[in-house]
Amino acid sequence: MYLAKIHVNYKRSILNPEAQAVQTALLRLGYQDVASVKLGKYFELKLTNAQSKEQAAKEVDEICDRLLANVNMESYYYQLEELVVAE
Amino acid sequence: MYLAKIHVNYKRSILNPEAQAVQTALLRLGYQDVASVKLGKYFELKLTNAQSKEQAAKEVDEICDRLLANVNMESYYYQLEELVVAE
Amino acid sequence: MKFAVVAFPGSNCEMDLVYAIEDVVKEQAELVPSTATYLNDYSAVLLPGGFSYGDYLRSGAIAQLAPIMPAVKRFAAAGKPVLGICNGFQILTEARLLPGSLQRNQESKFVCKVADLVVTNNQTLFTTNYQAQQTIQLPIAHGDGNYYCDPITLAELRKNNQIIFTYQNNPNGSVAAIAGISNRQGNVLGMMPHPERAVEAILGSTSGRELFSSLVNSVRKRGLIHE
Amino acid sequence: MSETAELTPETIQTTKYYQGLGLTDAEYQLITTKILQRLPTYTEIGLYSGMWSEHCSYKNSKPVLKKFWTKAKQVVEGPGEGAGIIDIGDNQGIVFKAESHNHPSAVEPFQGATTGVGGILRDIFSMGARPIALLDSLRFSEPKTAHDKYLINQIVAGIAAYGNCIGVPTVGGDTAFDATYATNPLVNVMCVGLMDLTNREKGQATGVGNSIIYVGAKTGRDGINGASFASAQFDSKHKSQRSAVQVGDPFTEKLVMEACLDVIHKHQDTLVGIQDMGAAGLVSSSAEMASKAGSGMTLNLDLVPQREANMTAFELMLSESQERMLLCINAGSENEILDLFTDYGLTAAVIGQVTTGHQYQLSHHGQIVADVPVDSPATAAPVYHREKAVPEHILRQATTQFSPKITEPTQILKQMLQQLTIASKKMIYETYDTQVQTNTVVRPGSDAAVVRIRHTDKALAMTTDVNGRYLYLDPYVGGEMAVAEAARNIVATGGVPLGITDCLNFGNPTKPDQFYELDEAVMGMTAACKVFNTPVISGNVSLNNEFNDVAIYPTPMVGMVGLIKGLNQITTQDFKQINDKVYVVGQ
Ligand SMILES: Nc1ncnc2c1ncn2[C@@H]1O[C@H](COP(=O)(O)OP(=O)(O)O)[C@@H](O)[C@H]1O
Repeated sequence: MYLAKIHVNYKRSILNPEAQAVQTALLRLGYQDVASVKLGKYFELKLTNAQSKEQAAKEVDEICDRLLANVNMESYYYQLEELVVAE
Repeated sequence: MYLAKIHVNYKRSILNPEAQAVQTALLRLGYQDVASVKLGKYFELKLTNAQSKEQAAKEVDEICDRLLANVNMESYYYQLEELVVAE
Repeated sequence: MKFAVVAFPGSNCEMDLVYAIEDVVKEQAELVPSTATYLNDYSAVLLPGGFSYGDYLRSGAIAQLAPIMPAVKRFAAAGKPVLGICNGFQILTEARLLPGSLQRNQESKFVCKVADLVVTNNQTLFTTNYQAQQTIQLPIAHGDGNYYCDPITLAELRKNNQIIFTYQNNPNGSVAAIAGISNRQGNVLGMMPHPERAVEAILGSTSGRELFSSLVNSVRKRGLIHE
Repeated sequence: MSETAELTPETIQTTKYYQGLGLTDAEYQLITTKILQRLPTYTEIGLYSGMWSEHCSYKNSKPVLKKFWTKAKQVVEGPGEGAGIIDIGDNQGIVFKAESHNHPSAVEPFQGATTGVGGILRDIFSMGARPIALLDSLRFSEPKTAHDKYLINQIVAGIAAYGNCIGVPTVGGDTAFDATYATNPLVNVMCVGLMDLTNREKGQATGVGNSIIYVGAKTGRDGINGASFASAQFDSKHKSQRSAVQVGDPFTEKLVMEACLDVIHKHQDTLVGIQDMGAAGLVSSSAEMASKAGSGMTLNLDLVPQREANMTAFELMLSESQERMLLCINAGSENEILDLFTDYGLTAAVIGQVTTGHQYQLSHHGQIVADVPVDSPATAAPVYHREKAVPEHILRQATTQFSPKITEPTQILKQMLQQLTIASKKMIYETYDTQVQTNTVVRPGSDAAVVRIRHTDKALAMTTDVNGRYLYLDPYVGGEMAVAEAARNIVATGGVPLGITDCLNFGNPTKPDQFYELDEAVMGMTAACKVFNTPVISGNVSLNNEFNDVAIYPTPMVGMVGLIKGLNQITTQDFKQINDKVYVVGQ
């Protein structure tokens, strides 16, 4: 069993209106020293069947490309952890 | 200058309809082995003025409590990295 | 002629489209579930507004993986008309049938009002009954209507006359005030405003009628019809 | 919760654990000596605490609600079911009701508001009607502090998020600002539905052997004991009340709605009864369905679809997870119905049966965890006749009229128009989808909203109104004025008033001066309702709107619907042409 920890973020060149809204709100609250705000999504998926780390990685790549990220605007990276399940 | 990497996630027991929708979609696409899906937010803030790690941590806690996390439903954790700025 | 109106779980404007077509445009319209895989019996395919799959993750992201979508892509590839309205537009961009994407409105809020639009291209299947540069009023109602594409894509859209509608007063932060675009071939149109909400005077505007009548005329003229 | 699951009946008694659940010593005694004649189990005490809360039992307001005028020619179904029904001719009925979500919204404004919308929608479609319009009646403090703004923004965003997603237009409402609502905002949502009168449904479970089917979202630990929470008053000390957060999922609700309407329209021969799981969740829906039918019922809680592991019977029965319905289906037709829900992508399960006798029995992990007379949770709650005393501030009221000296009328006019309560509410209603379903003829910004009935020449006018300040000064007259204002709005739009729903937002009924406000207001409303021929067909009570012992202004929101007989009779507020004459009508 593998645990995939996936971060999906806007690509650098793309303006994220939600991150901007957060920054504006922080300014309004008086946090002038917040120089930049990035906002992305964080997923944790548990994969029960993958037999190897490679297989798990292949599956996660596919899932990200098809669903979790819009690769027009977003990029992703992830870590895979093997979970040892006590019987 | 400090970089705060903040994860905001739903507390246990709180329904996350979005994560549920993602899991159902993955099932429909044939990824039967995805046993669970968690979905949260990930922020990166750059703080320009904090003089020490403690000060930065205090500020980040405050920002999370006031804006980034809804403490009724969400919990957060973060890492702080000192950024060395080349002059 | 017969329109297919694809209903995804969470769509909520599909009946509004059916009524507009049957009661006002006086053509046939059928609801097609998103689990169907076949669209050959129809002359045009419409993807309605709403919140398909709750718009969770990203608007349109889950819907673009629905079983009907390969058929929609084949339909579009055959040069036949596909129209996505609001959530339908979001689904078309997620499915890459149209370039760019629709982000959260600049003000972060849902906005529902009547918008003044300019018909910037009246030479498409969908717009021949409008005058060039005509100003029309159509209702908008969306939270993620902020159209984004990179500068290269924008230049291409301009070069190929793919920008079909623009806002006079940009309500959501869209690049170049874009309200609707087509694909390069001109047979796939995505737009945030709701023409089906503007087909009866009693509801405030009739500017949407010409869009449907243009479509009917074009289909008949070009022999794309399946009776 | 897991330690408390072990609480024995004796411990509950000696530690007075029930008090923490909102039951008084006398109520506990009623259960032990009269109803059960033994000590209740942990699960049983949970059932009573939920069902005997004010929210579910109306124990403090029943005697007052009896005073409402509810019977008129046009009424098909009065108060008692999920919502009332009014006949509008041509075999069509309209169903409407309002619901308050004040306490949840004070704690968690976005989700409090979304789940308020979700709850009222379920009340309407469980009657067999398709929801065609929502209205929201909001009371806030003027946005002075960051917290005021947070409450306003989040509550409005929550209403928008749910209504827009599910595709029911929010066509109207009213908003007023006053410091009295600073820590206790009012969030009242009204829904109007349209039905064929042949599709009338009841929330009942009859026919021994018929199945009880659970439908919709799985049960989690959300909002356990929310009903008693909604009925309790707030103070700054009890932060622990913050545990009752439920999350709204409008997408699931949309599926539940379409699937339930499908069952009601196309599988009527198999459907015996249907009810939503609202306050006090599974216990309230199941016990009410059985009690109304005079049947016994048994539920096997192991069969309840669960989102979380190791839930106790107490938690399963009292969870207020959203987007759930309970159906009673003829024995033998279960699979037909279960398959239908599966096709909609929904969870559904048979969890129990209608039984002979009059016991309400729950089993969990092979043990009977509750076995009580079926009527006792739903109808045996004590009814309190509270004392009534004229409030101090009314006794001390000045006898002279306040008459402002106006030297510069233009400037005063400008100042008045700047008052938030008077100013345009565009900022709010432009975030609501007002047009989906393409029937909205008059959108927000005029008097009443107008929604036409497709394929007929008829339309409905609808509005919500009340001015809490008037009621504070004179609850009887203020109550009359709330109904009268609503009627004026309907008439000004071309409609004939048909009936009202209400949300009675008041303070603490055990305080005589606050009970006075409630009682007088209802009598005033009743007097006006008779004059306008608008019976009360449904409503909702929200008491204990107090913070640190100070109550809000008495604020009985009135939601009125009227019928416009021809589309050409619709009138709007704006001036039409230069040289048109302007008349002032009335006193
Ligand atoms: N919370 C709200 N939601 C939707 N519409 C609202 C809301 N508040 C006010 N409105 C709309 O704004 C208009 C004016 O409201 P209000 O100022 O309360 O009216 P009036 O003073 O005429 O009773 C009405 O059309 C009403 O429906």
